[in-house]
Amino acid sequence: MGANRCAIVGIGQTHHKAKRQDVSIAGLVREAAARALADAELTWKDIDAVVIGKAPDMFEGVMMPELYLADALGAVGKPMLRVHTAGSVGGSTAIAAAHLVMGGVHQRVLTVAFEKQSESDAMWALSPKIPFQPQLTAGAGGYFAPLVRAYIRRSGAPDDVGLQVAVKDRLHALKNPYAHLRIKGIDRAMVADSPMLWDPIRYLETCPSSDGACAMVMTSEAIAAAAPRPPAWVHGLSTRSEPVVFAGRDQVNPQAGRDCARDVYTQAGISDPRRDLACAELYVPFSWFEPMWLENLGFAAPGEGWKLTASGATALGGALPINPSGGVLSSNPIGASGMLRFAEAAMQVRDQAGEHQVDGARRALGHAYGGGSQFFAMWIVGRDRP
Amino acid sequence: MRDVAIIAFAQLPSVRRDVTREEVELVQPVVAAALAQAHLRREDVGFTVSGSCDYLLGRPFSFVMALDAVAPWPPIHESHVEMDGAWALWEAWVRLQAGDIDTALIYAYGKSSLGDLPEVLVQQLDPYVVAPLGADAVGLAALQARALIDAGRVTERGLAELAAARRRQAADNPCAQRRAPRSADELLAEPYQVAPLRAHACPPISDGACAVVLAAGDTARRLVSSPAWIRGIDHRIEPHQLGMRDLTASPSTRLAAERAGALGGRFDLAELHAPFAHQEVILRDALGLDDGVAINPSGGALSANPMMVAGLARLGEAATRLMTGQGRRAVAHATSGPCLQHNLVCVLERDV
Amino acid sequence: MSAPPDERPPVTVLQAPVRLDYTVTAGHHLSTYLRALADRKIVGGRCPECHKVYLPARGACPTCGVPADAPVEVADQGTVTTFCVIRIPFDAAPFPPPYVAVAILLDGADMPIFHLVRGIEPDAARMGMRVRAVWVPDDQLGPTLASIRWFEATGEPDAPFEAIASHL
Amino acid sequence: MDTDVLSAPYVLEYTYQRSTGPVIGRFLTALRDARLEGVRTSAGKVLVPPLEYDPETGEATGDPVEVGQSGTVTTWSWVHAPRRFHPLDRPFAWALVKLDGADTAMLHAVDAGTPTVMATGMRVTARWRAERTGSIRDLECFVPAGGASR
Repeated sequence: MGANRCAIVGIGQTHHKAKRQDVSIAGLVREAAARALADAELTWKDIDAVVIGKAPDMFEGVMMPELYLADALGAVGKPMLRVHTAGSVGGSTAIAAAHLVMGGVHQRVLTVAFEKQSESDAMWALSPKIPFQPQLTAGAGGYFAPLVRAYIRRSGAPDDVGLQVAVKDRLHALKNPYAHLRIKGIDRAMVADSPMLWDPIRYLETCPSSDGACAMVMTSEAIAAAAPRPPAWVHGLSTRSEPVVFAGRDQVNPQAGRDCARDVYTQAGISDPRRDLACAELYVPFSWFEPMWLENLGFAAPGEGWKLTASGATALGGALPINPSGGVLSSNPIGASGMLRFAEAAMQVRDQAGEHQVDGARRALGHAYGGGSQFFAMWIVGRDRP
Repeated sequence: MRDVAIIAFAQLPSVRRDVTREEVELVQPVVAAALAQAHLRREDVGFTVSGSCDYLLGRPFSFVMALDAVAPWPPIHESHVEMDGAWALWEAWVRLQAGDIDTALIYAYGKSSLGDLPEVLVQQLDPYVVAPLGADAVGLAALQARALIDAGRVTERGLAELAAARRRQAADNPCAQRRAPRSADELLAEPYQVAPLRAHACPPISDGACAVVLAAGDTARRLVSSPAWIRGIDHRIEPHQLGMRDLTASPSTRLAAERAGALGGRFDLAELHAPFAHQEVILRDALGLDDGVAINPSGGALSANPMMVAGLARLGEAATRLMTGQGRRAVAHATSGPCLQHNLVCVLERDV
Repeated sequence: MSAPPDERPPVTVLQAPVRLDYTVTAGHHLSTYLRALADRKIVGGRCPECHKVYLPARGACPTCGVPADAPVEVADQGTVTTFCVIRIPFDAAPFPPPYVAVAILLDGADMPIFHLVRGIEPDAARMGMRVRAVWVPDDQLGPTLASIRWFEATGEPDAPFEAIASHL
Repeated sequence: MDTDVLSAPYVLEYTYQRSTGPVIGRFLTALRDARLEGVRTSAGKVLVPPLEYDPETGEATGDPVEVGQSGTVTTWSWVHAPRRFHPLDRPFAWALVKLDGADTAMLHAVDAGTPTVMATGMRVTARWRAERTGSIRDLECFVPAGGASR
């Protein structure tokens, strides 16, 4: 944490869809950024610096797109930074932006993250055939399915916990007007009957491929004092990374995730996250990752995460709602997915989440991960000034 | 602002093509050398951040394997920018301002030899109305050179003389790629690459890597005898389309210099990231540097231009010279994008 | 010079073909590993600090940061640590689905490699299963992991879960 | 070259489907009609090619404005050896061309035959492809005004 407090005073996102064919790349990022500015009641001129994040440039086929996007984000004459930390990038980008405020370098920072996956094909962009690199898996699912199997084996979880998460997050998405997948009549049978893709992961247990963007305006305490709506305050934030492979690596419950969580809890003065947090937005691209992350983040003891999910506690109305927005399972513009988690946490503590609001949420966790479960970014935001 | 200094810099000799080393093997030796110079163990680094670009290698997530070079175990506090490493250094400097950590490691690598760099750089341009023209970086830089010549601020001979001077300076830099001395007359006899630019006025294509260590306040003083203090650092971006800019000026460099406190002061040396010879003229003017300042004593980007590395290397080269007593005050600069679209300026100073 | 206005609907999508040519190099360590495969050998590198064996050898041990490249030959049989059954068609797929993609901890190595298991029903794949490499005929051997066609069950009893628990 | 090291060609190839949004889409549609359009900013400047957002203010740009088919070269460079992806397969000039009625210059190729024809300040005019699809390359190139047209 820094010497200066950081407030989130504006939040915006696009309507996430499989193909946002009505806008250019600039139009997409602009839509989220303009909404964040409007929420903050600030103009382009008010912004001191822009921090932008996205996943690989090959998704859109634009190398270092901050160069082309400088005009659309009102960044001309300002500092502009482009972050890329794989799937965690949306979180890492928000953290880099927050540090500009916390370090006292800038007063009003706009941060934006996006992906326009419909410009290409995610499967192609993630797994091009490169000489000397074996291609035995199939996209991200082929990488993560073995980890899910390992989790099930290790924890002894019944094999329907994944179905339950898939249904729950999609029910949450029905309350979120921005969500990509809004599946009417979603239920356990619909998920169970969907095709098995990467056994044990079924089609409806996976995230979609989306076009979308998310943006936030962060300011110093002095500027936040004039904000039109109550801000969310940063109570803790951090990143942790570990190697993608090494001998003896625990990929199911990675130490980087545990260390990152411990760091943000310490910063926020949280000793029992299950008690002290009202809700959490976790990066769950495959349903089984909810119980896995519940353990990794200390909401449940090792091997017990699935019990928390199975108890219903993680649904809206439960003791610890997880992904009230519908999560990554309902909207996945990859580069923006992490920032959407961070932004949803902030919306919750600003009492701004509409139908998917957790009543009286005072503190919430935003979480993102990427690479081979190796890059983690998290923040805790609160209604009260820390 | 908190006092932060560059306390170590290591780089690989730039080469046209390094086939034996993969990314991790480019980075591992420079990280090890920079940490050794800083008298730091890797587990003592507070924050690590790197700069690199997938398109140079043609594959997504290339930074993931390179991370092994720092052995991020136990897990580390880390970030990555898809930019020149100079911007990674800026992120680290910002991170150090928060006050809870005291050291940062920055590294950058670039292996341009795998693809056809001019073709790769086309992908950087507006994807709707510019990239489809296939406008390559040399062709665009040549537009800027012509504008400067038309404005009477440089001549083709002037560019050759500037390039010859950089080669003379590069002869003393074992990491430079173009070190063979050539006279301006010899250079002027080269054919045009894209007129008015001949090869000597364009950067070489390079593979390379470098690493820098930053430390704050007393930690910097404890670790090394002469830290190169960052007295100011800032960067600014311009409109993307060349037709919307005055190509003969660099207002973003000027503004960044103003914010970094680089205007009006005395400098012993300047390391300017000018991949094309004429860009040095534009940058010198934007920074208001007079004839008393040694420009690019390392040989600069005309002598070695590993993409995503060369900007960070300018900061490292300038700092190294201060730390070894070759000057007291320096300005370093990095650029990104076509024709100097995005510019970073850093003022460095050593204690007397 | 202007042509008459077009009857076609307004342009909303631009087809933007990109083609970039690269020459990919395998680097010294990966090349050594791949060339050994052409001789039906699996050769990795040991880290001088933690003594773990990596396949292929590494320019930097991921946990120690020093080159992990003291040559070590490992067995062409090992234990399945985890797997997934791929049931989705995919451009780069080696076979029509379903097929079994596995992580295999070869005897003598400290990290798994990824390959395929054939010759069993997908539903019969198990964590802990013992497998051995099925090499291509001599005239098809080359410096590529494709020199191993796939892995097949050895028929040995499964390894206990503890043997693979720290490799997941 | 280290002969121990394996190498192989690798082609990164894809046809991106770029949704253009209304402003760029209108420009490309005009190109298909062999017309050149820009947009007007709130300050009254005409940007060609059009941008969706004004770099000077960050605000969205306004109405389309048709501009002339001829203009003035503000700077240029000469390509002796065209690359495979260049607009022309014979030596040509890159140029920034400020079209009549525009306040900004547009990048394109000039088919001038020889560099001795080129000069900053010269007048050029558009040469269109016969088959047009809605792309910047529907404008094949510019040619020196009053000559060198095929």
